[in-house]
Amino acid sequence: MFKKVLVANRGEIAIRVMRACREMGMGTVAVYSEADRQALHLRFADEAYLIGPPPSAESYLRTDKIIEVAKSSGAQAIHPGYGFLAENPKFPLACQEAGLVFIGPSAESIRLIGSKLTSRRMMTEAGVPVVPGTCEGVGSLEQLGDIASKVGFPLMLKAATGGGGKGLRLVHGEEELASAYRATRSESQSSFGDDTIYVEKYLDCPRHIEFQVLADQHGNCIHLGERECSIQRRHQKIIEESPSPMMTPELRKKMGEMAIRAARAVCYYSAGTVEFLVDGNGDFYFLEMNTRLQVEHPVTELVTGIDLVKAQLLIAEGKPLPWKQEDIHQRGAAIECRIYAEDPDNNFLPSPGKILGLTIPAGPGIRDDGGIYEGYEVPIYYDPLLSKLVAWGSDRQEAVQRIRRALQEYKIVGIKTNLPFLRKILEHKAFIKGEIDTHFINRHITAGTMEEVPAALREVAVIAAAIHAYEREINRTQQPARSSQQKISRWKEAGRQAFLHQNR
Amino acid sequence: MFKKVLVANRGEIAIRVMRACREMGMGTVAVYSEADRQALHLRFADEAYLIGPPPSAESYLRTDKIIEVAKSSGAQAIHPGYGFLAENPKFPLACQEAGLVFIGPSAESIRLIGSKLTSRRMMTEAGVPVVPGTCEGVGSLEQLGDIASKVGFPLMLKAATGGGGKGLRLVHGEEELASAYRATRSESQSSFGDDTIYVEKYLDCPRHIEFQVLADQHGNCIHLGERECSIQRRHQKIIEESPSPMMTPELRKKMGEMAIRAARAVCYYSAGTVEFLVDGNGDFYFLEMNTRLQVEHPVTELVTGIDLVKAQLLIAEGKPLPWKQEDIHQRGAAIECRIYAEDPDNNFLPSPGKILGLTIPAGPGIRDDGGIYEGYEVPIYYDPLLSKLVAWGSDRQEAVQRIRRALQEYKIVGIKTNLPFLRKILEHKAFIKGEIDTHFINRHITAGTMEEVPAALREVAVIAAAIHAYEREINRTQQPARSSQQKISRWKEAGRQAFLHQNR
Amino acid sequence: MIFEANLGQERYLVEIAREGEVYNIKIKDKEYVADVRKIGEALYSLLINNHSYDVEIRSNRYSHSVVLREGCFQVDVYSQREGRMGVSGAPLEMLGKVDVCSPMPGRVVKILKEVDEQVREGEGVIVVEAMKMENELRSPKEGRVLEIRVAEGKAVNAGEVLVVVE
Amino acid sequence: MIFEANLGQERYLVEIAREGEVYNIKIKDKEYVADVRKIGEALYSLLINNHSYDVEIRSNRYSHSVVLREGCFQVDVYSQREGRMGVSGAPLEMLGKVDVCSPMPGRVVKILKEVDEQVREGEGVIVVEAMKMENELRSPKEGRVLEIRVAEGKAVNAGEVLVVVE
Repeated sequence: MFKKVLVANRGEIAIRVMRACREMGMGTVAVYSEADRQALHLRFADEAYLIGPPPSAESYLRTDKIIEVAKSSGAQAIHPGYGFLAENPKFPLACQEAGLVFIGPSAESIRLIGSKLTSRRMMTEAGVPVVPGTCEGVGSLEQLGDIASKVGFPLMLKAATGGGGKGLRLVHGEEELASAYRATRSESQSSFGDDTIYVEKYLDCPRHIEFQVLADQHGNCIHLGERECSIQRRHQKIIEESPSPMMTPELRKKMGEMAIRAARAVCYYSAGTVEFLVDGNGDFYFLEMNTRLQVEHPVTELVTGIDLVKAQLLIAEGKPLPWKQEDIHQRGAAIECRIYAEDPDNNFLPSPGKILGLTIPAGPGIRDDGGIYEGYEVPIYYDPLLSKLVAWGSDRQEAVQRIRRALQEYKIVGIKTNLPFLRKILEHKAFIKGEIDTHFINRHITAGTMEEVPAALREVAVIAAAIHAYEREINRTQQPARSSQQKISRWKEAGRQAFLHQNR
Repeated sequence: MFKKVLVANRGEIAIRVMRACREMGMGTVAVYSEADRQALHLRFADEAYLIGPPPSAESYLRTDKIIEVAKSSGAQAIHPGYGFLAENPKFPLACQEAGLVFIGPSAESIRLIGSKLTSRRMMTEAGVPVVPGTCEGVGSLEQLGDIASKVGFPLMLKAATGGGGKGLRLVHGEEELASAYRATRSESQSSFGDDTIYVEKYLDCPRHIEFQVLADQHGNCIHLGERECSIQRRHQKIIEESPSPMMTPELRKKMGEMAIRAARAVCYYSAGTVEFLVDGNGDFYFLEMNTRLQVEHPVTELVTGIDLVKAQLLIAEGKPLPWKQEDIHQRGAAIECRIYAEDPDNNFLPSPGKILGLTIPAGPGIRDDGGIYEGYEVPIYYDPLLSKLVAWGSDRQEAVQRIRRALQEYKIVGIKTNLPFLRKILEHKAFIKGEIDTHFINRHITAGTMEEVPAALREVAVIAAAIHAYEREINRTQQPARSSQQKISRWKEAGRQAFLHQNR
Repeated sequence: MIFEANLGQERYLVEIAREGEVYNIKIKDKEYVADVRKIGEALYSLLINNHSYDVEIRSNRYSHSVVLREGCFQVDVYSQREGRMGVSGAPLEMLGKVDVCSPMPGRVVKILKEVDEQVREGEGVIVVEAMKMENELRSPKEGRVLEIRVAEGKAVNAGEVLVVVE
Repeated sequence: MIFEANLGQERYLVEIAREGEVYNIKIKDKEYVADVRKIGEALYSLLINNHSYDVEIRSNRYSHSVVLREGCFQVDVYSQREGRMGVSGAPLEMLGKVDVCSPMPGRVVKILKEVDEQVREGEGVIVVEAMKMENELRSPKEGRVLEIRVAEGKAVNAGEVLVVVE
């Protein structure tokens, strides 16, 4: 068993990983940037080392410094979390050279999967259905025309080395083809340093369904069922659930087998995720594989009862998987909401700043994986994910009821968050019925969070604001006469504090 | 379905019940005493009504006021939580008269079970083994002598109408019999207004194992497995778990059947708990039945996946149980720790006061059912239970590891709590092995929490205290020169606040 | 004391009197009794006619941001005197020059318009990166770019004026 | 600056110097570097030689209560001057009269001793009820009850002297 593990990440996922380490009796080492001296992951760890200035390129992406800290602190293994170095094939190699264990798959698996054309080819060879399109780079506009006439419109042009919603374009018809070809290649070159692009058929309103796989270094591989991640905004998942409301046992068996086949095709070990798009006919297509722990892994944990980070640790230690496929059972349903520091009433602009008040929901069926605390200042340099709220219920209805209840309890005072936006989605009839696909938000949800509120509640808001104004008015007129001896009502104190706040 | 439910309780259990109501779409009505204007259960509810001064006899025990509030607010049903009016047979009758539904069993079931002699007789008739002893009141000292010679020493003298650890005495031998007889009768008279006492054999180091039952108003009754509650201090449970580490499937089946038989014997419906003592031979004896939701119900919820409060609501609405016995499956293991405002380093004296800082643990497998918040002042009038921390794991080992991890994360600043004492129990080898009985704490755990700490940690404490003293010293000598323009270091600010705090 | 409050398109007249810890409120001819306690920084427990609300309130001059369990409300409140003086109503600044400010600290990634260029209402004028996201800031009105105060790559503070539209 | 600290039976000499945000500490010939941030009321984040501790510290004159994840420590700290003056060591008050104080607000349920009665160390002298619990308060030393300042049934505050033992 590892005695000490370095977590090369920050925020909620660093804490998530450290919790698993601590439960298993392993020491934890944090790394932090100058912006993160007061971050929760540092406070949470047994040891913490400064690795550089705030920008991630100078700190959380500095392979050399992180490995240096691991060695000097005596850590035996490094967990990369997600993001940052998690899917960089050079990082496991550097760990290996330094005699450290990388908690994740092999560099080779990451490399194979990281190249979209290679992985499309390998999946096709392995018999895993991929989204129809090309498995080679498009050589010229003429060639693209030929391909387009076979694939049909609408189609997607994608950068072969792309990711994160960059370097892709939807083409509706022949007339858009030439300009999209040029634009995608140029964006691909400038974003990823490679102008290879390829073609995929555009699936209309697909569902995003992914399978969690676990594989050890001895050739054992199982899947832990699916997650549905169709609720996305700008290609960003915000609500995920397991099981998918559209799943049948037969389809699960078929897709699960394909997910295992995909993992085996790249000799995968550790926890990984195989993403599929599913169309209206129930046909599914391999989209990509994520060679790391996913943000949304908790919904699978709640439904299967398996701690995925502990599984990663076991696998990295070279132990065989303690489960066979028949040991995996889904129980009930789980839903996760990602809570971001962003303003849904103002075009979802990021909202860093100090958290003045924090009430985290709790009680039956609720799990919160967070990285913040009251008094914490959310820095401007990193991803705006504050926390993940997850609910388990004996069925989907109860999970939805619980997460709605919990979203009402959640209070983050001082910065703007997407909580009201999440509430709105969770209250939508189509969501409650499970009628979701990747266009759900565009189709059903408007950004503003104020409309459709009962008149009585609006009056409450007006009364609260008016009382606040009343006290400030009283306070202002009485100010000259105020002395420290005077008894100040609680509200007046409040008014004054609010006043001080705006003048800061 | 009820549209609105009044919760006749406070603290964590009131919030627990309201969470279930809210998830089911029911409105919630709180009642509160003058000491509880800022209590969390009031903030949590949709509506809140003042029912009297701080002492419970003038507020939370005022049946008349509570029923008046229920009627005027339009609530259709009342949930009593535990404690207060939960096991008072007059309360369901009063509800009935007022046209309100009592969320719990019938008045008659409560009455039958509330009398220890009656319930011992009924259980014996139903074939449920009771702790050997008498089922009639002891008429005289002479009669007691005869009984004692049959039952054997040590034995327990108990008040027939007793409860809560009062009105009972352990008698080791004949020489103690006379004085114990007089003392128990007199205490029983003064505490419960009735001097009837009876005899029970004293079981040496038994385990406390209880079964959760659910019964509807249509004659269906199932059990949800056991909880082990052997970790007690002064007859007060502090750590509970499910399943019991000593349980076998055969014994579970046998005891579960007896629990159902016990519930049927008193025509029970709603959620209830049948408590047994189990001796070293695996023989078990009915101890008593609790005709309400138990403090420790969450461990059963985590293991079975069933929400007991929602089940109570369904049953109270007259619906049939949606589960048969074969639908109930235990999965993994759960452990609960009760977090009290009391000082383990000072004879467990209660520690009311203001909560200056609060960090509630979260993450995988952790559930917190609490009734406090940062800034809340724990009042002196009520039970010192602040919160219940519960952990689920795929097996007992993981549940223990998780709750230990969570206990380390729990921070309650400003008042003393039993957190260090709980940590100590959870780290004890005998506990980890599951070798527990009701004498565990007396045998293994000393109250003080300071001993056996590694020297390095002691040095950390010394360094922290010395830096604190250093800053106060610097601060004190520089005080005359201080001006508002001066930049004050974070620590100095801290020092000054601490200084202000002690002078308050 | 009488206040005028605006919430969205609605206008309210609110009359408030305090007796001890209790406020008596008249609004649209309905009467309310409110009991208020401060629970934390900007957080209050309100009992209004025995209905319980946990409310977060933050104010900036007239503008109050009120957060209830059900959502966030922007309420502008003016004392009667201010109300009569016409401070309320359509924001005055919309009529002349408008500043496009950065709502958060970040870094300018791209400037989308040049000085003197025409912009439509809601059209993007500048892109600021913060928290790993590129955020397009838009012109709140139709007009002409009068001034660009920053350069691409520059770090900006929250509230800093980036572009002026006329 | 040099301090003397007592933790349980152990005595420490601690030398502290601050450079900016960092403290250099010598204790038992070992050297530590500590970086300290205030996180909340009485809550600090300490990095001591890169080990991370969340520490709650509360002080009352010499007495410091330090809460770490692993437990709670009572540390008495004296500046060198105070240390030399013999403030540390066995509590002086144990030698003369001792007050039995109520550690919490509550109500006196029972007085177990009379004036002039002898008490052993650790023997209960009075019972105070708080939070539904009856709590026996004990004499911290052997001696004689000198004074009883309260009556049964009376409400008492935290810190109030209930009984004096000599």
